[in-house]
Amino acid sequence: MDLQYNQDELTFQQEVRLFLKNNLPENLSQKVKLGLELEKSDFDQWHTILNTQGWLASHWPEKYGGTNWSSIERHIFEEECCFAFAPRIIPFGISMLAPVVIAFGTEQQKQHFLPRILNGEDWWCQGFSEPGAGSDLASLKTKAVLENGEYIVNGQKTWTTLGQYANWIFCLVRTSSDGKPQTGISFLLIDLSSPGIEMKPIKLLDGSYEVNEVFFQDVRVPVGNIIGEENKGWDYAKYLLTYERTNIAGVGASFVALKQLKVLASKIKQGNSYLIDEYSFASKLADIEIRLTAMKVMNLKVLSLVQSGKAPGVESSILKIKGTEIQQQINDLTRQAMGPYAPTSISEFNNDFVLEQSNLYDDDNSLFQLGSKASSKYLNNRKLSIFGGSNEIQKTIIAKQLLNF
Amino acid sequence: MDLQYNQDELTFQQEVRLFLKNNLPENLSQKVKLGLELEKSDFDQWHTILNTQGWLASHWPEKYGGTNWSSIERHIFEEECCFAFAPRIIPFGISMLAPVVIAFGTEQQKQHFLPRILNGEDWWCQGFSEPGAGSDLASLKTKAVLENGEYIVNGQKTWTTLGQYANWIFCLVRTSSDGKPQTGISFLLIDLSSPGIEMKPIKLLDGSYEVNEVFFQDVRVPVGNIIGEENKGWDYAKYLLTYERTNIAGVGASFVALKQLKVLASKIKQGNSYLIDEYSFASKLADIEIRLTAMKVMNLKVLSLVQSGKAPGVESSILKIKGTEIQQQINDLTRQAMGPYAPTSISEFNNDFVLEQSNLYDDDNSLFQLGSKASSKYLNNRKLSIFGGSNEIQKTIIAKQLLNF
Amino acid sequence: MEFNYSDEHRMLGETLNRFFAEKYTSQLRESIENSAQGYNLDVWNELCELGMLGALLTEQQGGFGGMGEDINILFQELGKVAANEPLLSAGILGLRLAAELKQESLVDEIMQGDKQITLAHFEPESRYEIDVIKSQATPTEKGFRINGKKSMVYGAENCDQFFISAKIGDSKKIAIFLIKKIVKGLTLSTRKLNDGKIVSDVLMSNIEVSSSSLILDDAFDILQKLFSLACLALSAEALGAMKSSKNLTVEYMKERKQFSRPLSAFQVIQHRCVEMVIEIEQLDASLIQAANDISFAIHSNQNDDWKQAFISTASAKYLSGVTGKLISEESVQLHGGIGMTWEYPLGHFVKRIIMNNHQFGDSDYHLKQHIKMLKAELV
Amino acid sequence: MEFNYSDEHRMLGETLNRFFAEKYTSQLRESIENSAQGYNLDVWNELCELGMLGALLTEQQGGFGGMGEDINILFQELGKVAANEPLLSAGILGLRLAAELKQESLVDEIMQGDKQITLAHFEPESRYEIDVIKSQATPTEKGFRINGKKSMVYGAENCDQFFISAKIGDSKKIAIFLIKKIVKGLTLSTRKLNDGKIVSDVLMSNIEVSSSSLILDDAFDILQKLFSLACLALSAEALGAMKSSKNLTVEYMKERKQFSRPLSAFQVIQHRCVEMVIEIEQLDASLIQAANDISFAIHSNQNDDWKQAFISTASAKYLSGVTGKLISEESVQLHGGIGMTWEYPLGHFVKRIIMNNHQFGDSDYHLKQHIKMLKAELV
Repeated sequence: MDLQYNQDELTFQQEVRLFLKNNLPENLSQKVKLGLELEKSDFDQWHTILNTQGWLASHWPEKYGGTNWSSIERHIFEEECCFAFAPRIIPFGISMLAPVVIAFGTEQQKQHFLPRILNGEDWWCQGFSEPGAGSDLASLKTKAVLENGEYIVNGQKTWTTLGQYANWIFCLVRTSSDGKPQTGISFLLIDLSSPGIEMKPIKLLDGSYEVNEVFFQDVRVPVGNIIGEENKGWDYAKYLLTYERTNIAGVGASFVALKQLKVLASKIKQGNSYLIDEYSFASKLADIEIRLTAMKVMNLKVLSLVQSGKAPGVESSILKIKGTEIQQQINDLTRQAMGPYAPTSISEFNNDFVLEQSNLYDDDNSLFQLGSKASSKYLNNRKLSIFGGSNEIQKTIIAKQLLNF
Repeated sequence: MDLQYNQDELTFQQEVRLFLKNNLPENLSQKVKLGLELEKSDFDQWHTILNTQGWLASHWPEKYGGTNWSSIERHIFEEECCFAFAPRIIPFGISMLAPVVIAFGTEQQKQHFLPRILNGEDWWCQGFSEPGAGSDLASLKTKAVLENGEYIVNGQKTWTTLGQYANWIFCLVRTSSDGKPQTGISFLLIDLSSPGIEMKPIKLLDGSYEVNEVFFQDVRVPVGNIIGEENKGWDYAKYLLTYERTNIAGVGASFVALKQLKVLASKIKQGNSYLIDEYSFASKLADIEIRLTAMKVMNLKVLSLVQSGKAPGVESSILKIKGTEIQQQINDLTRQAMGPYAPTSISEFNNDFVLEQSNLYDDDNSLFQLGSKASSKYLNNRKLSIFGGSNEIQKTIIAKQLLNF
Repeated sequence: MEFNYSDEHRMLGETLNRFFAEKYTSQLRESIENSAQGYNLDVWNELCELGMLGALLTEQQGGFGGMGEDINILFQELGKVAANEPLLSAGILGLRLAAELKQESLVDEIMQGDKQITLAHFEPESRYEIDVIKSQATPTEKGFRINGKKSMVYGAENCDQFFISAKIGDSKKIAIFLIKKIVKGLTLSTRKLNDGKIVSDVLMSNIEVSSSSLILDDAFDILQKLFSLACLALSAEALGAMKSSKNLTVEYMKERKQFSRPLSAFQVIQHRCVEMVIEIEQLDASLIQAANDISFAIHSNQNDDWKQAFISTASAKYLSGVTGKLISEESVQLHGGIGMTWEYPLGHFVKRIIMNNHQFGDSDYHLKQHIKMLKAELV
Repeated sequence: MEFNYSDEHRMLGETLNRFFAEKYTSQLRESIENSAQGYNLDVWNELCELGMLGALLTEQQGGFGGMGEDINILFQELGKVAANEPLLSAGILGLRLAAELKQESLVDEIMQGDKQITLAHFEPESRYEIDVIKSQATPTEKGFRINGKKSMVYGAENCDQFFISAKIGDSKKIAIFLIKKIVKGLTLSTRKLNDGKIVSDVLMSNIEVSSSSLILDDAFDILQKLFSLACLALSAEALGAMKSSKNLTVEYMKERKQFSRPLSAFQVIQHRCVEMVIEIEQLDASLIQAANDISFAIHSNQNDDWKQAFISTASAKYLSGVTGKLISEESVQLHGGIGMTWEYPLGHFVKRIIMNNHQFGDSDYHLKQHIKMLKAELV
């Protein structure tokens, strides 16, 4: 048992740091640091830089353009990216669809889609959830009927994150209503420029737009766009959901957010002292830090499982629950830190103006800025415990699989 | 809306205070104050004093020896008794059985049993729970078969509080197994001196003895000892459980315990300052005080319902949940207050020795005493949220009755 | 002891309930989101015409209420629809303060709906402390020259005049001035909030005012009492919004099916809804106590009674923060995705609940106040 | 990075697990409740014969372990059966301290099971503060005269000698003396605890000792490091007991039926059991970190590494208090009545968990330590 990185791991860490120092554009890291919204072009820019280095899809097999990093090395890479305020890698193509294509796709699908994911030609989004289905995915109703070598798709998907940037969507659709609900589902790739598709934004309670509804009316999809076998889509989706969830806890991002909060709390005046001197505040901060440090170790434990060839099962569910709880607690405490400034609205501010501030925390205007972000982020991130399989569903899974209840 | 007592209520309060000042023996109030165990003779002494004054069974109809106090007056009486460290009135005969006898008993049962409850000839205990039944009361198995004018009772009851002091027990027994489980239950009064009864103490995790198992083997009970009709016992038990639950929250007792805790915290040294100066401790204390004050008002609201002739329904469940939570929190915080002294065992100490201490909190020995009580009480009072219908059962009741879930 | 509300109080609640239920459609809310004032002018005018501002003043002050119960009832109804009308900023901080400061003619003008005023008090470094005030009023020949900065003044843009607090010369006392909005040296920097309300920074740079602008040279006591009314109002408004959130959640649990059963059939959902109900009951009780103690103190005007009222309002504000966080987060979580959307009404309640905790002291602040008073009592 | 335990560590855990599982019958526990020592002498002797005390010392000190991992593994196994054997009081506070103080001959005697010693340090007013020590050692011609009072010394009655802490003359340094139990002026006042262990007050009234009794005149650093081992041990022991509590609860939920279904079929029970599992996982992780940091600091013996180890053990002790309260209370609540009884094993685990929180600092104390270090880091 030794939680310290060994010499090889430290060397790798240095390599990643150097790369980030030389290649991560400051306009991107500044935006991330200030919690500003990133646009499509920002993500594209970063993806391209990583792809040039060969590090965009680090977990893919080497023959398709991946690395052969160990799971510890992948962890180090992710951690360093967080510490350097790099944009996150958008997972829909790289971490969600690609593993499914690699495992179950035809050679033609692999040749066609994988390079386009890497070079940014395709931006994928996910079409799993439906209105009224929620965490009960298997009850989905969007139908695909095979007619003359084409599936005719009718129905509606929802909570499609960043669908506004996408040109392709991977969907679960019902191709049969025989047997158990899970058995009649297929996994379909759909070109969003096909006639009959409408993408409608959903405004969230904090005023932000990031999820969408997608409507399908008689959309024609070539039969070659199905993954694997018809009616086996549920298996592929399960594979997707359990695959590559080692970063699900968001440990690195939480450490960064906590660090920012600490600095903030040591700068916010409270009468003649500082917020950090208030025991009520400091105790919540310390409690989070202690739990986050424990979660780091829980995460390492899962990594070591993966390293030794085991697929994480309920461990992912535990990390998902704890990870989202901690992120939400940090968001909540950041909002509290802002005190009277917390209610400021996001819409009034100008990104460029914020970026001009030389020191983030030095004047009231930047306090306003952070306050704005803090309460929007608090509200927005209530989603973390709902989406991706609600924390309640995760608990039920753990009860069944781990406790045999 | 006016939460202050009016002039009549204040006059009544003065009357109660004067009575307690003149009639509550100091040996009893001292024991209560120090949290020592009371014996049967202590309870009997106090019951006799109250009965002489005509205040023992204040909620009974006047013709049986009750008062005609309003529910506010009853509340004032209970509150003042707590503040004066009077022993509690043992409820089994006076508040549990008697209302059932008065509502559903024969004239003969009333004439026989009620006076004996008042004058202390009979000490009642309760025989409802059974091993394996828990909060699912209706699944009880103890059987009573009618044979020649006598019920032959076989089975086992458990969690019978203070059964060691009792000479009578009121039981729910199964007299029929037709229909729904609730419909075949009868309400039987059993003389504990009958052959075939064994009362066995249950040692609790803190080392205390207060609950018992009761075994019935071919116990013969005269048919005249049944309350009301055969197989209607469930209705009577429900009446018993909803009757007279206005004091369920234990507000008065909690205020007293909190007050003691505050004094304790202002006396316990913590390096060069006192425990009360620790924000972590003070904040928990303040939180409890705030919730307890709110519960006082919730309790008054129920009293005012009762005053206007309405029977409290889910309100009792809410008070039960909140009341036990707060008592447990006070016990928990008292234990925490004791710091390193908390683990001391109860068995080593001598009651007389404690009573000799002139000032409760002035020396280490009394700290030991309190520490002892504090952690035993913490452990022992985990029962509060389990017994009397677990808090989980109460929540399910509220969901069904109030929310129509 | 009398636990029921008087007929007048019951009527006040019912009138407001009917009024707001009718007015607060989703169109109205959309119009408010896009309005300059941050609320609906017609609704406000009708409220004034209905005489509802009178509920904020005692009979002596020319109203028909002004007690703890009036504020509790009025603001709970506001909260139940998450209304944006400025009954706190223009009502309590403007009208009621004017009455406390015995500005009768100003009170008349406001009551007639002719003008709005508010109080600009807190500053960038105050956070939630009443007495951390750095604005300076320097005596001049004609009156005073005022410099300073006031933060997060709700609805300032809608006012004609402000009460502002400042310290005169070296004095440690907090004085109150009445100043015009349009005056040389005063700048408003205004933004819109998450819930559509507007808020301003007020910069005062060498404002010259006459000596008659000084209304009171030592206003701490008045402010402390006024802020306890404000705390009660904010807690009551949050409670109203919590009740609506809880009701929406309970109803949605019955409608919405998952795994072929309504969510309300799941035991975890049942218990979590019940926990919401219980915590709301507890907060309701805490507010009844605070309202009662405020009324008692207003009647007696004894220091000890006001002290008790401060303890009770601190308790209520603390509990409204803690309970509000629970109710908001649980309501959204139990709703699932739909609870995250702008279109569904839950979000408005959630925002009101959470944001009220950030005005006049959050739960940490008020718990600390409670602890101070608890310790003072033990000495 | 290597996440798996070495073969030696795995064997240590397995050996102890088998040993305790076999020994700790209900009869053994009953015999301990009635024993004068507060533990079982045979079990203790066998543990010594098995060489288990060697796990508490580093190789340099004559043992085969003594690292964070050894303590974590050893004490978790102790906790899993709620064993009473004095591996903390006689092991860490006696043997390990003797080794840290380089008392080789003492170490040998203890290792052979010939004698027990422990440390009497905390005093009535210390609560959990290491440095609140008022015991006085006054220099005399022959040595020292010691006065003072030590509180809650676990297992004192079983020892032949004590390390005691005192301040010499006006010095602020904490010195350590080695004194005999049977000596004029020393009185033990001993009582039994809830869990059968024994604890004593040690009164020192004009005890005369020779100058060779003074072992170290400035022992703060050694004590601080020793106490971080003690905190790890107590947290690990509590964690072991939590795992057993949780397992008992999970099994009972499957067996016990209510309303014709096993309790494990109720969703509320499922989620609450899962929450216990998750919190235990989290604590386990926290202890792995603390053990790792302690081992690292022992190896490097750098101040910065010890500082990190103190932070990690404070974190772990804090979390073990908070988690322990949850696990104890939930285990009892989910069991219902049976969980309240003496006969059912749950109670022993619950008492061990709760009472460990009251030694060497409770969760509030350790959170405060964490905050101090967190703030120091920010400056």
